[in-house]
Amino acid sequence: MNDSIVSFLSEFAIYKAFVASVSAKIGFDATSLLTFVVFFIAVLLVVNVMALIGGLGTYAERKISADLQARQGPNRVGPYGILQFLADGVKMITKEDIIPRMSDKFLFIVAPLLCMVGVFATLAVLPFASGLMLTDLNIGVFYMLGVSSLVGVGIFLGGYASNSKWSMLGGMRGAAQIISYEIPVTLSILAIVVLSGGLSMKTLVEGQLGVPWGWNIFHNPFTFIGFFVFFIGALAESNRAPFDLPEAESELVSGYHTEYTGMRFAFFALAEYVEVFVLCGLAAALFLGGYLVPFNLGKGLPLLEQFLQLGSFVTKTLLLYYVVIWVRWTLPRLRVDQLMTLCWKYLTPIALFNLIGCSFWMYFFEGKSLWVLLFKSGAKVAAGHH
Amino acid sequence: MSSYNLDVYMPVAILMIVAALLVVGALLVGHFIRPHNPTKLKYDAYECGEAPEGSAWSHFNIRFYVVGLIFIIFDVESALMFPVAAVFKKMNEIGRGGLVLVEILIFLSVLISGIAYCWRKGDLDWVKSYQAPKE
Amino acid sequence: MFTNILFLMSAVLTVGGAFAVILTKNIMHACVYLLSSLLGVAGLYVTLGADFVAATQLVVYVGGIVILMVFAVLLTGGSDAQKENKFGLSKIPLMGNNKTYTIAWITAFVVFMTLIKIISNIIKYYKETEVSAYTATVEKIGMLLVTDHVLAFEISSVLLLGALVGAAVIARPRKRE
Amino acid sequence: MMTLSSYLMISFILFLAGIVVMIARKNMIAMLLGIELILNAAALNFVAYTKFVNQNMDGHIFPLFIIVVAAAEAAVGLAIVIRFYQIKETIHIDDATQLQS
Repeated sequence: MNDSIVSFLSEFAIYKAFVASVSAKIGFDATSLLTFVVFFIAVLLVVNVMALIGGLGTYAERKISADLQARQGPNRVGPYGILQFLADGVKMITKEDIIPRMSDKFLFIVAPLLCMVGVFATLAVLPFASGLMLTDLNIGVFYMLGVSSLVGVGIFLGGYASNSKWSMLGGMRGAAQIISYEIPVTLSILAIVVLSGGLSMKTLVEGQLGVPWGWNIFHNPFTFIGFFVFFIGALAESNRAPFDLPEAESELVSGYHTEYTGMRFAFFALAEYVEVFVLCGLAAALFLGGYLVPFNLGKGLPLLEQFLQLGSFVTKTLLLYYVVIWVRWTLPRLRVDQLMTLCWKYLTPIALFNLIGCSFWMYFFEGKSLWVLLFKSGAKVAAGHH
Repeated sequence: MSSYNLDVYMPVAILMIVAALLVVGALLVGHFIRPHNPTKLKYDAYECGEAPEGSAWSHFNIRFYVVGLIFIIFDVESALMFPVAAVFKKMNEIGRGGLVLVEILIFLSVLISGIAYCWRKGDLDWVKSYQAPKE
Repeated sequence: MFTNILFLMSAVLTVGGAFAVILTKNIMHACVYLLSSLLGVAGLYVTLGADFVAATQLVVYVGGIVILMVFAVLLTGGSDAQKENKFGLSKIPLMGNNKTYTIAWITAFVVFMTLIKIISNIIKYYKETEVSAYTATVEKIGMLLVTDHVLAFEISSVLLLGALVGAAVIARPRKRE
Repeated sequence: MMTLSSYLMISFILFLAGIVVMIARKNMIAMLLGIELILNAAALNFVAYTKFVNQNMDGHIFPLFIIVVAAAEAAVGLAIVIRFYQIKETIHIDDATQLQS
């Protein structure tokens, strides 16, 4: 059931006609060549949109934090300061690129590369809309976990390579925080996989209903707690908000990327903002019904349906993005030991409890959601979710 | 030669290559635009102003290794649990859900006893202030 | 067509990473090259249609074991080698000098000769069978893990428990007198 | 290009690289790196045979358990190396001569 954006496009007559005409023109059958071209254009589109979102993330962060503190954010560059991130980009490119003398030159260069590859590779599986997702691997969520663990290695090497005590400590703490918070995130994803019975993103999203009471978050009490465990874990995994100890300005002088200047620092920052978007997207897809539109509006016409689904996915993700930025300016930063105790003594046991709870729920109620059991069991026999 | 269609993985490969090219490209573009006047001071590690002394690779607390250890054990556990969790719904529909439930419970209880042991023995609590290992 | 390109890329990454692990003098670089070699092997699993094993390789090896290795390198004094041991004899450098490398290459050559003998028979008697189309493996692995290989599944949790407890006991900073 | 022999060649090279790394290095952690390479070579062979010879899924289950055992082994091995370093201040293999530290 592996379909992707290409198989979605090939359902349209126009695309088939186009393929036929091209293959006629260049002799041999051009489907595989055209799949590559379509994939390449789709990837370039997604990467540019993500870079834009990363840039706008910094702008949004400044504007929202200003709004929370009743002051005005950047408003000089462009209307309402919207072009601020472009100005930052230009500044980043033209700043001098310094590699500290004592540092390990090879690792200094590889670290941002690992971070960027780790974050951008997860975009292949993010479910923007039922047809518009780049590819629907049937190991979707598990692939995402595997690739996003590259970021932890990248951050650690970034800290280790720049050979200053501050960045060393920052890199070490950053890696320890990322890998320890990956456990609650993985266990809450497992709970959702138990309920929807499949690893590919499409089955995880289609297992829910468009209407809010059909979402996974209200499926049963365990997934309700699971959403908050996932969200806290996602916050900690992208070094955000109350858990941004590795780059704690006051103590570690911006932690692991102290020594990075100019463009290299921009990669770490871009990777972080895109990772926040990807994790918010994952939370929206797994718990808040992803791209499903309430009452499946626009069922008939495919193009309208795709845009509605894309809109529903992006609004949910941006709402979570707003919460992430909002949390950053309201909660104080955690100390290292509070950070670790929160993870190992509170989040992991709760996540394990949720997983066992979901398995029992799956067995006793055959995976039917709370709403179906309470309201629909009597009158209409609801066949699970479909 | 093989009727093997792996086009589903094409975006993964393209994304990784495009990310790498983005990094290398931006650095190359910047290389020509950027000023380049290395002064000795500029190239030292940043020590809030003082001159850096000694290499940074000093002793580290063993706590970090215990965290990595517990992480990898639970990572492997989740790697094994994913296929079983993915199949639970299908097995439940054909009436064998109880068997899978029991297997999952045994698997999890053994690992929960592991983390309970580490909790009890105090491996999980993080030392407040940074002390070098006592011995 | 894309499969061959993917195969070539992952093969180059694997073999290049493996040789780089041999040639580097710095242990941290060796860990990074091991990481690239393991990524290549994950790519090879994908070309072989084993998508779940490729994802497990990514999650466990690349996300877990390499981080453990890097932590261990840091906890044992980074990548600067010690020259003298307590008897004052100058030790063979940590990352090996020409003498150890020659011995290594000789053993590798001996093993190479024996294995070539075995592999040449395999390749001679292997008939090209029809290659099956690409199918999803997660459900099949899940079904097998739950039905036929239940014992292995449960015993591996006991194995993980043993590894966890053992390594935790060893790595605990002892309050020695 | 993707035949069984090419996969055997690659796992063969990985196996040899693992042997050379283990023998040429005196650093304990470098030896553990060699072990990881050899384990990967073995797992690669299993998966290659599943695709080219017979299609039953045992060829996928066994590499899964190879990875599980390799993770457990790496965890314990590195714990021993770190404990050895804390006692003897060195991770040179020639100093690990007595059984009792």
